[in-house]
Amino acid sequence: MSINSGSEGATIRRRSWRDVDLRAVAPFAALALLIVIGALVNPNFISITNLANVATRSAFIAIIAVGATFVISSGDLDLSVGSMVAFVASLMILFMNSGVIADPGLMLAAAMVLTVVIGSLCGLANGLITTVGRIEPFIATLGTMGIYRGLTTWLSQGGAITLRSSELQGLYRPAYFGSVFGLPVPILVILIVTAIAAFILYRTRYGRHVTAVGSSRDVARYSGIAVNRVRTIAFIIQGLCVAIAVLLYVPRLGSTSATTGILWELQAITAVVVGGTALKGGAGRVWGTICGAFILELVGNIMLLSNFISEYLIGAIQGSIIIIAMLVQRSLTRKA
Amino acid sequence: MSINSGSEGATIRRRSWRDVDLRAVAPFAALALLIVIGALVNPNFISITNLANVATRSAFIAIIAVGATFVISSGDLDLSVGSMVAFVASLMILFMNSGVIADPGLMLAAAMVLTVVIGSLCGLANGLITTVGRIEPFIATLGTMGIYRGLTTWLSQGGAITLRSSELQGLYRPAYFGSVFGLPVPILVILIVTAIAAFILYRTRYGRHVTAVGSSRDVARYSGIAVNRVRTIAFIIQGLCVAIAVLLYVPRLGSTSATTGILWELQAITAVVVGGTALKGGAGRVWGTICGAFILELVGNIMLLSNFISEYLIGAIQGSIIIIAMLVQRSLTRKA
Amino acid sequence: DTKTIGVSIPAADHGWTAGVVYHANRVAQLLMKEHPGLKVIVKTSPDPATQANALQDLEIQGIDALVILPTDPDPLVNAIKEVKGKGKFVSIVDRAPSSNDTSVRDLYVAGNNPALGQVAGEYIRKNSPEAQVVVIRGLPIPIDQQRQDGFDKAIAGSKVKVLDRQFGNWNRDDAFKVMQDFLTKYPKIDVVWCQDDDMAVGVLQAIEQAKRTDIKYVIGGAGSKDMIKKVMDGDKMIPVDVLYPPSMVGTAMELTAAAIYDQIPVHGTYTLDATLVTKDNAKNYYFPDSPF
Amino acid sequence: MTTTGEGAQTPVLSAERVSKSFGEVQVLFSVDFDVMPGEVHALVGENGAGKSTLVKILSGFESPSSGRLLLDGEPVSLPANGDAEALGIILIHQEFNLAEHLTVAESLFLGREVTRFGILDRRFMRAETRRILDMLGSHVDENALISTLAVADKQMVEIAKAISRDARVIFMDEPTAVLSREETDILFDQVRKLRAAGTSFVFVTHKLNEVMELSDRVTVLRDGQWIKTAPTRLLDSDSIAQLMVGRELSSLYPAKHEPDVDEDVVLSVRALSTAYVKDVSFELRKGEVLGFSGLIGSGRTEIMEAITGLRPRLAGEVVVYGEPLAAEGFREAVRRGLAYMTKDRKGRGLLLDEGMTANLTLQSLERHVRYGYLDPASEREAMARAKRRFDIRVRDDRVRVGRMSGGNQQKLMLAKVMETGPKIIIIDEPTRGIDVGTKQQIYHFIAALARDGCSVIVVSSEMPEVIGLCTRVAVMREGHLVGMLEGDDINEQTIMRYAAGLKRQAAG
Ligand SMILES: Nc1ncnc2c1ncn2[C@@H]1O[C@H](COP(=O)(O)OP(=O)(O)OP(=O)(O)O)[C@@H](O)[C@H]1O
Ligand SMILES: Nc1ncnc2c1ncn2[C@@H]1O[C@H](COP(=O)(O)OP(=O)(O)OP(=O)(O)O)[C@@H](O)[C@H]1O
Ligand SMILES: [Mg+2]
Ligand SMILES: [Mg+2]
Repeated sequence: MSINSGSEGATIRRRSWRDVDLRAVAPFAALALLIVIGALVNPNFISITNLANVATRSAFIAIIAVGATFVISSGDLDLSVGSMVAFVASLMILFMNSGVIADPGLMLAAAMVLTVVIGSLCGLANGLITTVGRIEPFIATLGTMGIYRGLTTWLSQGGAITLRSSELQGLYRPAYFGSVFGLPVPILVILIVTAIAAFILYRTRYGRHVTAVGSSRDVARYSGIAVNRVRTIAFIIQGLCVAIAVLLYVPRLGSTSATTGILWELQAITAVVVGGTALKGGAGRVWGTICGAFILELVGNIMLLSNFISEYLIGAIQGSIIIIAMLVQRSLTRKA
Repeated sequence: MSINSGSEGATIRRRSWRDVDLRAVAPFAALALLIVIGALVNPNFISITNLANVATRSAFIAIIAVGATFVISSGDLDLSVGSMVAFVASLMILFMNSGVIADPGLMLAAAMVLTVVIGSLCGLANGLITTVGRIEPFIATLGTMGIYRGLTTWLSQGGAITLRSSELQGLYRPAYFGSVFGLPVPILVILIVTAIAAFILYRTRYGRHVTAVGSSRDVARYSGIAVNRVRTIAFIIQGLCVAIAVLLYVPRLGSTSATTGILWELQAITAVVVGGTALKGGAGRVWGTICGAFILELVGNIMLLSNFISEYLIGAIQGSIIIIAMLVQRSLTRKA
Repeated sequence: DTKTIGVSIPAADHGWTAGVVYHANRVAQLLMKEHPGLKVIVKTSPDPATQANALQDLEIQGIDALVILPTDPDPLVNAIKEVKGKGKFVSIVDRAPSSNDTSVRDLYVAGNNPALGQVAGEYIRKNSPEAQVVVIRGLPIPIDQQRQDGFDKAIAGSKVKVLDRQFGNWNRDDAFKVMQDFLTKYPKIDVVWCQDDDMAVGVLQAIEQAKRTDIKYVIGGAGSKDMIKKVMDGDKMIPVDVLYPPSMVGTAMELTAAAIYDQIPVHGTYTLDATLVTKDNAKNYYFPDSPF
Repeated sequence: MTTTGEGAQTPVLSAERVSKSFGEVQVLFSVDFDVMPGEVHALVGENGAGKSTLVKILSGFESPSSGRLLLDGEPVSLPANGDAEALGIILIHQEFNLAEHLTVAESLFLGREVTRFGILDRRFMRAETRRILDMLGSHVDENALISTLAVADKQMVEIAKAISRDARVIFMDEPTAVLSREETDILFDQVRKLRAAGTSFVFVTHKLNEVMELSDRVTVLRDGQWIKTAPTRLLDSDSIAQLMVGRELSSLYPAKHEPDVDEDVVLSVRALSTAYVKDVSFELRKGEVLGFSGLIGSGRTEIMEAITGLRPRLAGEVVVYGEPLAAEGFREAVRRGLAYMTKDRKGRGLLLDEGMTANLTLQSLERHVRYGYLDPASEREAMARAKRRFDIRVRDDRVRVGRMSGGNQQKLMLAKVMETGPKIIIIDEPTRGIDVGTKQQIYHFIAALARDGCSVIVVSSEMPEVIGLCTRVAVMREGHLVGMLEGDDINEQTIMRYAAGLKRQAAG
């Protein structure tokens, strides 16, 4: 019977485009709102130094959250990232302390390669346990969270692992504290990582498969997609992102301990969700994730800069702000 | 045009019963395995005192996890339970310290009622933010987690809140340390709470609605189920269970601080999942949950009783055991 | 004859507790060598509830004496009383419950938390009487509160001014963030008191990054080998450190062993000083082999 | 093996003595089946006869318990997971198989994306999608998210997906169940074109006129047994129907029962508007069967959902038995005696992971409450009753609903809705995916309801159904009620003219 009239189709197209745009814009709106609030709270807030500080230190969570965007889009969850940071960073420092390579430059390069390899392996382990072992990702990665954290504690004998060679430390320091054309290195790294991730997620076959797998495992399987491979690779990407975060983390304090990265997994997941990616899987929003990570860091920053909040209440306010940010986002989306 | 022949029907029934049984039995098998391991590790392990100890102290997580079974079955998640314990317990002790009621018995009764009310209200808040606010439960309850924890810190002004009246303490002590017909009170409470929960989940209209809402929100809505109400009530049940856990917690330690209940939410969720309930929502297994809580507590107990594990590695081993328990469960289920 | 001592301590979750674990294990080996029949079981727990469980588990193993460094003392009183009620010798280390009497324990070996704050406060009051100070606290638990109280008492009535206090959770990364924000917020800061050497690491990095020169010095606490080294080397930013030695758990274990073997009356309270470590005495407190 | 007399060609794909059991339940008994190059082979049978199962085995989604498959005369074992597509064997699933988060173009190319230098060639894929959709006469936007599509459009996307591949054999499991007549015609044209080019089709349907129209050969299954394979031209609809059900069928539609003009008005809808539907008014009398006809997307479902409170109303009111029905929700409507059966059984109708009983009683649990708890015995009784009343056939009583055959799911859904004992029943697509025998049962059931004093609204895209059942027919077009037909006006031509916008009545 029916043939839709052409104009009808066009209406629908326009409507859905507008819709998509606003939903993607929502986290940025929340971010803008926060910046305005911050500026009102304390004039120092809006200074370049402060904003650069905040952006720089959000690098760890932001980069990890980019990886989490893949895992979450593919319908999984990784709770082990925080302890993975501690574990990978410890191994990196121990390797540098081992002094097997005399030349500092070479040593640093080797350590960085090693870090990337270890990160990927940790991700691989998570992926295999989840997919081949067919264990809910929540539980599987809760298990590996315990394992990575435990191994870190054991490596550090409960204390700190500190980069000993001051020469290496001097060489490595700019990786966190340096800047290129006035842009702090960590911010640069965030941008590069996110751009690559966005490219992979939106412009490659693999990215398409991630969305499909997250949207429906069965559909993906029936379309000839190797579901377990896609999921495992997402975990490996997460591991890689953790490794990159570690590469920035180690030069900052030059040391790790058993408490490094505690609760970072929750922060990363929060960043992803605040950024507009649904925990159910399906659509991932990489740029939104970055925005989410900034929002989280800004909330803490504004709270500290404001003078009227009791230090005891900071956690409560932080919680409220996350909820409010999500409500703002929802109401924006609903209007669309 | 078949009508099943009688014999065919009978065969079928037998098969599917076996099937159902094995899946439900899996966590119990894992538990049995652990007990055997424990007995091998340390002969003291299998003593009644030790097993009673373990069962008793699993009470908090077990009871909270029973509530979590409802929330998870209905397709949600509550990350705030740990800090809710701290918050509710603080208010309870503060009320008892306030001395507004002179008679200790009356005071205790009033405090217990108050606890239950506050717990339910906290659950209600979680439920409303998630359903009416339409925020992903993960984020909504991460927010309230911060809020409850922050309020606790503020109430305790960074220190501890301790039950002052030793008379009240003496009166209240048996609620944790006492026993009825040789059965420690907490174990009794676990059994009663679980039995009631199982009844609600499997034998009432509401329980059926929980399962429906967790399996498919849309189907539930088109079946005339008030989806948001069902979800909110699940959160309230969770709050109630937290309150019951607090009623046992306060007499045990007689004091709370801002660190009370940290990470209990993860433990509760782990207990639920180890017990066989899927995080996706749908079918909840209350008795499995209890079993899961025992498993978690046993792992810690065995580790403590065995003297050959470096204390630095405890976390790692705990993580491994959770993963292994899930693998055992899976393989049992697959064979079915 | 065979005896068993149970040692229950917090899990190594930051530098200081790592030191505790290290010293507990070290002294356990020493004691077992010294007394052939002696078995020392060291157990770590991350939080009060778990530690209460650990106490039960130790008791199951038939201990004769308990040495406990509570993660948080008040919540553990009942659990400790259970052990004490069975007639075991109980030593509490460092963190005292509000009712710290013989009904709870036989021996109390104390680090001095209020003094840790007080010594730091007095040093600031004396050396920079008009200092503007920012404070980075630990976690919101009682020991932290005691240190703050001690500090406040020391500077009360002076011109030393506390600009701000925030929690750094005894964590380097959090301390780094808090310090960055303090530096943004306050154009002039004279002294940072962060009451913990772990957090001092983050604070120093934040100051260095901001290239701020107004900060005269940072006072940490506890006596980690890295910070003691800095004091020894005359680092201008770390002129002193306040001692709060994790080895106190070893002291308690030794006293406890003495009590059950030699029937030496070691009941009562032993309070260790919160010694001010300066360039002159630093080398006495430098243990390069410790993890802390 | 059957021989067709069409020459001694080897079949492209054939099944020899294939049996299939799920656990201990056997659903196929030693079935032979073959597909010749360039033929359209219709596969018919009652609900649950095993058609979908056979088709899944032939396309590699299930493996047979015994028997073997031959491809070009050579025994093969088809790889699972849809990899059989590489061999040119493609299945359009009875239940949709599309990821909700992807767009139409993305779905079409899922699993075989076109890339240039490793980068997705999105422009090409979109253009190609557009081309295929245009070929099918579908105006679905290639950038629309699958989740925003109507059921029929999803089916079109599935078809487009299958047609866009280099297929040797395409299995279509009830592709026309949700399509309009026009869309069906376009689909058939495409099928004929591809057939001419040598592609074979296996076509599962319950619409016997389509079988007659399109197919070259017919195979009939009954209860998992092979009954007959014969060239279509040797058969007619009646004989096929007879082979399917194993008995003679009387007339499909029951006698219409016209209610008196002065019967009470039980439901009256006044100037109701929603986001899409504008200003709809009509009345429903006691004992009446009112049809709603119209093109796909004309807003019939939307108006019904607005009436029952499943969708927000923007204006207007609904009066039930003289009392206004507040817009506050579906539960209130159910309490007042309304029932609504959705057309989307998978997404909105049934809990696919649950058993039959849990689904049946979901909407009417209060009927099974004894002393505050649910009485399993009473639920079992209700299930037994429903199975009898609606002739629900399963071989394993504890089967998950998601594994039941499509038609039996439909019957279960109807049973579930009727459990509330409604007086005003709105049925959206009552016979989607139901075999002729059962269709007849459902039609008689609806007529019986009306005779008993219930009022029924039938929303249907199948014109004969509306014509055969209803005493009045409302026609909708682009969100407006454009005509209310009675008596002799109820015929295919008149309805079509209103639906296509060639004619229109003043709103009544
Ligand atoms: N995975 C499965 N597990 C158990 N039983 C199954 C499974 N899949 C199908 N069945 C059963 O096999 C029988 C045949 O189902 P099938 O879907 O092949 O029927 P159909 O002929 O396609 O019916 P319809 O016309 O209603 O679609 C049904 O009784 C169904 O319940
Ligand atoms: N031009 C349009 N603008 C906005 N929405 C439209 C438009 N055309 C169609 N729709 C959508 O189509 C839906 C109407 O479809 P509905 O399912 O109610 O129709 P139907 O007649 O029942 O068709 P079907 O045969 O698919 O069931 C509305 O929900 C509306 O969102
Ligand atoms: Mg079928
Ligand atoms: Mg419709």
